[in-house]
Amino acid sequence: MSAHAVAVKAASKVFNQGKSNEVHALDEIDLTVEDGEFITLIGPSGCGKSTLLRLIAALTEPTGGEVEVKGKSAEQARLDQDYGMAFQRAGLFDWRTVSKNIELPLELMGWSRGDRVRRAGEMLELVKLPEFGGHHPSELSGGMQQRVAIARSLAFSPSLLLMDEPFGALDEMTREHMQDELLRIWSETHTTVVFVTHSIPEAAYLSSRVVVMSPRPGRIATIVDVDLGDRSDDTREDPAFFEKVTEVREALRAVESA
Amino acid sequence: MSAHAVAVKAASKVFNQGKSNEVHALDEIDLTVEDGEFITLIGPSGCGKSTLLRLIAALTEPTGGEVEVKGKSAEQARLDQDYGMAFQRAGLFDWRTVSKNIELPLELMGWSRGDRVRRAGEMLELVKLPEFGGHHPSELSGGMQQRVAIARSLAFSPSLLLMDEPFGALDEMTREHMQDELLRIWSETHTTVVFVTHSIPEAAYLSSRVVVMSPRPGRIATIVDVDLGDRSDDTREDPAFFEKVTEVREALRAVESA
Amino acid sequence: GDDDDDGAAAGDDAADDTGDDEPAELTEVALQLQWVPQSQFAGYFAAVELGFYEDVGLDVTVIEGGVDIVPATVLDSGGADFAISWVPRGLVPREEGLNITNIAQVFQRSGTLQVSFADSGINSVDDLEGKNVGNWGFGNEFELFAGLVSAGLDPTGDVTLVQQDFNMTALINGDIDAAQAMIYNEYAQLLETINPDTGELFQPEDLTIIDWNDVGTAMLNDAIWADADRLEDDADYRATAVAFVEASLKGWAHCRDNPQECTDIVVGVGTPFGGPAHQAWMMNEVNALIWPSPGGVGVMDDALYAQTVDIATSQGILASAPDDGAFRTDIAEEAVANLEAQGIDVTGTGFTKGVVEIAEGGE
Amino acid sequence: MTQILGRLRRSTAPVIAGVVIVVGWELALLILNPGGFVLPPPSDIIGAVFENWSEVFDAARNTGFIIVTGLVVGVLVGVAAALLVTRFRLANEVITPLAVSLNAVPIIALAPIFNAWFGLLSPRSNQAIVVVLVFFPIFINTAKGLTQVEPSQIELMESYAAGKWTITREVRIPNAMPFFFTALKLSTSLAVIAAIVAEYFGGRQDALGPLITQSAGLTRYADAWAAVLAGTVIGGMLYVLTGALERVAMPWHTSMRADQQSN
Amino acid sequence: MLQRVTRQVVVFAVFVVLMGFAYSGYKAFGQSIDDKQHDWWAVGSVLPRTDDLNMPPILDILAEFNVIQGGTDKVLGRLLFEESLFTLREAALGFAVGTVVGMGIAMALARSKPLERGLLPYVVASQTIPLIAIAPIVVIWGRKNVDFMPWEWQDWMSVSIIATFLTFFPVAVNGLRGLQSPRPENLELMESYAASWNQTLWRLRLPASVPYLFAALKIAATASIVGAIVGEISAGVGGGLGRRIFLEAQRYTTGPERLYASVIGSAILGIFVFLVITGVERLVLGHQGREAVT
Ligand SMILES: Nc1ncnc2c1ncn2[C@@H]1O[C@H](COP(=O)(O)OP(=O)(O)OP(=O)(O)O)[C@@H](O)[C@H]1O
Ligand SMILES: Nc1ncnc2c1ncn2[C@@H]1O[C@H](COP(=O)(O)OP(=O)(O)OP(=O)(O)O)[C@@H](O)[C@H]1O
Ligand SMILES: [Mg+2]
Ligand SMILES: [Mg+2]
Repeated sequence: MSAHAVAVKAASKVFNQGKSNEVHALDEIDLTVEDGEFITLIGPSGCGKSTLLRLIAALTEPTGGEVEVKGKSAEQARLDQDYGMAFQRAGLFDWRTVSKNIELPLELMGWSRGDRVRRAGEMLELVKLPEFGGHHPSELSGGMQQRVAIARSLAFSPSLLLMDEPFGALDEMTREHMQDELLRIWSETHTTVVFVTHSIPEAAYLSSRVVVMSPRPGRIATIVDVDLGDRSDDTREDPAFFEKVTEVREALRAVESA
Repeated sequence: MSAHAVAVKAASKVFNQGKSNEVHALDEIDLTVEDGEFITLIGPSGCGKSTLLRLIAALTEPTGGEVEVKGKSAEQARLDQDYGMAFQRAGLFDWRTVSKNIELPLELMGWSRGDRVRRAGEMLELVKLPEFGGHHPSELSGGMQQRVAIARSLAFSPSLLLMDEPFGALDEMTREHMQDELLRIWSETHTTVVFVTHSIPEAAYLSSRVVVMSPRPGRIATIVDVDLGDRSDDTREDPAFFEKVTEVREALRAVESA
Repeated sequence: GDDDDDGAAAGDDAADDTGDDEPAELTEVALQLQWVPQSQFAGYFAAVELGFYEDVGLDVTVIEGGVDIVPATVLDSGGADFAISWVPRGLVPREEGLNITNIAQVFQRSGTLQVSFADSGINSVDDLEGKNVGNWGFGNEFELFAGLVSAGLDPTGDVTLVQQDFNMTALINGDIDAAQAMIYNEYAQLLETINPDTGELFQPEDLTIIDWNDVGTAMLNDAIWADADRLEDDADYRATAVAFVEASLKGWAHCRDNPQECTDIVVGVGTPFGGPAHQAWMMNEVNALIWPSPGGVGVMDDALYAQTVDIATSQGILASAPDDGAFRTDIAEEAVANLEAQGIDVTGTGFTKGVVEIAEGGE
Repeated sequence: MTQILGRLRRSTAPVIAGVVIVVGWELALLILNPGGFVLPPPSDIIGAVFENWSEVFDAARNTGFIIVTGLVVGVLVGVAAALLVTRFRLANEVITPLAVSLNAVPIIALAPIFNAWFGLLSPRSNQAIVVVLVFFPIFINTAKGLTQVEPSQIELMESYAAGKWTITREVRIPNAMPFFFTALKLSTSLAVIAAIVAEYFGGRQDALGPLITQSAGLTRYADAWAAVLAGTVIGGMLYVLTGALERVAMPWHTSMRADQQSN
Repeated sequence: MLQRVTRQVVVFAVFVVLMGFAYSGYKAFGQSIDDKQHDWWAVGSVLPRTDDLNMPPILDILAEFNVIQGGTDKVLGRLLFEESLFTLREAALGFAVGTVVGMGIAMALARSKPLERGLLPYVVASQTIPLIAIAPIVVIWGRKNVDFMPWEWQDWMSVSIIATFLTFFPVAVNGLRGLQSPRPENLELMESYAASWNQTLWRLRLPASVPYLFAALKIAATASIVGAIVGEISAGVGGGLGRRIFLEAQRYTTGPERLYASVIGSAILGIFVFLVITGVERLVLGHQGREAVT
């Protein structure tokens, strides 16, 4: 009986097995994520980051090995709604107001109306958009939409947050701002985060550990431990930070040239 | 009679002038670009980077001031096909093969078939895709498409290259790779480049000068001179590089908070 | 649906109870017309409006026809209790397996003409050779085909058959040389139209007509049809049929004697061919197709029936001559007897066709 | 080889569904026995096709001529109008909403008028109905394809100092191809309906429209449905032909689609 | 917004007037050729005939709206308005039923891929069946077999069913597109909430399909009018624009203006229902800040 937030054990994933277009997306992945950790997956395009995240979310099944989330099977965790999820595109529903978007998972979990409204209010406070509850997503900027998406993924207080390039579509300044917001929320809510990104500085800035993956078939190449203490604006200009950036880059280079 | 590659003189651009949705996109921009320079425009979203680039390309007219390219009016330069252009999305034509895409500007300039085919071959060599000439763009990865777009913009050897976030859609490793390619081509062909980007490291890595713009109305806030010598992989891990990154970030911060 | 098999059970009572103090319960009857309301059906509308049906215990709903509505099918499928249909258009479905039967042959003559302009030189069937000959199809073409054959012409080779529009424009435009026309409708329409060459209405002299009654290939037109199975199995339905035919014929006799009143009734129920003059013309011509009826109105004329069947079989319209059940005269005869008992003239021996003013547009 | 197998497998579902529909139809009529003969069982319809083969075939050929010629003219006019409209900004702003609302006019109502205009006997009156009915979807879709081009692609061409016509030829027309073919597929079935309904209002008698109405008028419903089937077959053939044309005209597009299908 | 609408109305009006002039101009041209006995083969073959019987003068057509029709005490304009209401009722029912049926088919096909593969071709093929072939079936079955309904079957409802045959199709096809329009990550989001198929349908697929649905409804509204008109011609119901058009076609020879006027009436009705749906679309989508699809 493990207390790991996530335990991926020798998990493999082959798409279109046996067909001419077979893809070996993941090969014997072993990874454990501790409670409260912030873990980042980075690697070249197509190396299987999203696939690994989706295995953890039980949105797809491993073709080998197994995935445990909070000590139970990933599928059970999905059914128990143990995690929240956010994607590159905010993926808000245009036809729902911001509040209603945040209430969506709560509705599906059968919360009462009053509870839902109250929680949506709290979440909007958390992401600093209290006055936008009644707006439709199209009235919000990209960064604000992404914040709503995060609020939605946190609304039912999952202890695990899975994020697939959530800031990929934002411009650099907005992105840095969102990173700080996410770290603040993370430290306030003590959530475990598994975060996929393409950006080396983002990975280095956010995580406690950076998992560097190699492609074809997707494997874990290196894990870079990061310990930059409390992040602030200064961290981004800190030589220690640049060092970690370089370390991750080197690891990626090695993966690419292999 | 100036020998500047580009001379923007007190240029302003107001969209929808006099209407309720008037936008003051650019205000009294002064900028000269010397022959052989690599200049980067950076700034928050909506500050007018693309508009400035399109003024230089004479794809839109200034509402005030003037723009000269190679000592003549921008419009004349456009008609003389003095510059090549590349956009964020590769913008290749699906219905043409890779070779035919590169040949497009040559066709329009009335090159003979033989010359076109030969030049397309050379260009494919330059961007390291010699065997893909007969493929359709949809069969190529994003990075490969972007390389074809660059080949296309260089095919008729323009002495000025205008690029609007050409690497915005690529993942970080591919992006760094493309940056190196571009610098190689730039130094080989002695082209002048005006380059729009959102990425601070990209701006710092590529340019001889980084033009930092402020929004509403778009103005030039600061110009950061960069002199990192010949770039190589090591440059990205060089403290001097991090310094420039920090300098550009600080300039942007200042612009944002203003 | 409108039909109500069980409702017919009240028929007997209704017929018997007419004298009672209590208002009798009326039997509901649905009548399917072959076309839209117009004087062609004046007798039925008159019987509704003047209460003839009510007098015999019937509550009749008249259902108008449409292009794709085949009265025989509606009748057979139970969509109506009785239907008005031309004889060939009843016999063919019968051969196809619809068990319907002709219970009253109202029209004793055919109203179908082939009309041409006088200057086209078409004076007889022979002259149609090599011409564009219009017809409507829907069974209206059989008389034409038979006429052509009788003149030694091959309908599929010696003339060009044209699917005619539903008006006379194609004839005026010269698209076709001879147009099919009902004497009571389209022919009148031509006479109600201004001749662009003269600025006056077209005159009968401007036109030549081929009348199939004269050629000898006329087929029987409007008749009342009923469901043969129900007639066999359901005595109430048969009684209703007698009552229905009786009141309908009474309506026709009334229209013979009061054509203007019947025209007004038809216009009143909302004929889409609004023009009162046009309906008056139609009333007059329709009367002439019914009267005189020497054997009694509604009773099948065996000679004309034989001619109709003969043409139908020789044209391959029918594979073989219909069996005896295709028509029956007992119902009509019973109705005629009832009418005679009421002192109504059922043969119209003294009938002469009236004269009706043509008005531009039939208004 | 694998491609052919793959295509075969993909077409099994429609074939199975077709068999189920036909057998179900036949059985339903057999068991429910609704009478009225109005909807004949498939076996009767097939029988009627063979029995009246030459009549049905001639009618299908005559109506097919109207359908195909009307379709071709309608497509040409629609494309030409779309090209014209995209060349002029005002025209574009004005004519497209106009065409959309005119598309709401029940064109069928024009059939009797066209008979008067062009003559009852002339194929033109029926072709005109087909042309008008085909025109709108072709025009609207093609115009959409010609205008909904990535602005950056236009700017790229402008940066080469390319003229309007060059831009139309190199960018707008290829971009409009998928839109055009979508409309063309829709138009094939429209053309079939239009021709048959037009024939209903007059024209030559040895055509599908009269065959349907005349047979139905005499309660020979199996014959009528044999003619309906012939119309459906013409529509189906045109649809398949359009698909083949599309594959020839846009190899780049189909290659993309094949990928999507395998996912 | 208001400005744009006004602009479009004005443009439309101008266009209509221009069409009127084009019509009259061509007519005058054709007649002068006729008068001079020139032989222009195109006039009267590729181009319409121009005499008053075939192209009645515009003013006569317009005047006809105000002419009291024989046998009634109403002017044609008034009659056409009443017929329009009759047709509108048929079309509205057909539209409603067609939308429900179309959406039902779309949902079934969205639910199962093999079903989509197997049935979609037949849904498409169904549209090549001419309405005139199904009209008698519907009318007769309606009268005969629909006794189980709580209200009595009216013949105009048969016409509605015929209209349904035209309306369900665009709704089914576009509805399917709409139901399949959510991005994969949105579907995965619902899956990550362990949402059932029904929950995903109601909370994601259906709302996502709304813009597609409106695009379909615009087509369907028009189609329902066409269906009602053709149905009326076929089925013999006691009113409606279709019947009016057919009857005016029958007496065209004595009054071509009446047919033209009736066709104009049907055009107005078609455009009217189109505009109603477009208006509702703008209201609904505009409120949610969503874009219309075409
Ligand atoms: N549903 C699928 N069917 C077939 N192959 C798939 C499927 N999903 C992913 N793959 C393949 O698996 C490999 C890994 O894909 P994945 O999306 O996990 O990569 P990624 O690391 O997230 O890439 P990116 O950085 O571009 O998002 C790729 O080669 C991809 O083509
Ligand atoms: N054609 C146009 N009509 C009206 N406004 C425009 C137009 N093009 C640009 N603008 C406005 O001008 C301003 C500058 O736009 P521009 O595209 O140059 O910004 P940018 O710096 O390139 O932004 P981004 O980084 O998002 O690409 C923006 O506010 C934009 O909304
Ligand atoms: Mg991914
Ligand atoms: Mg830009």
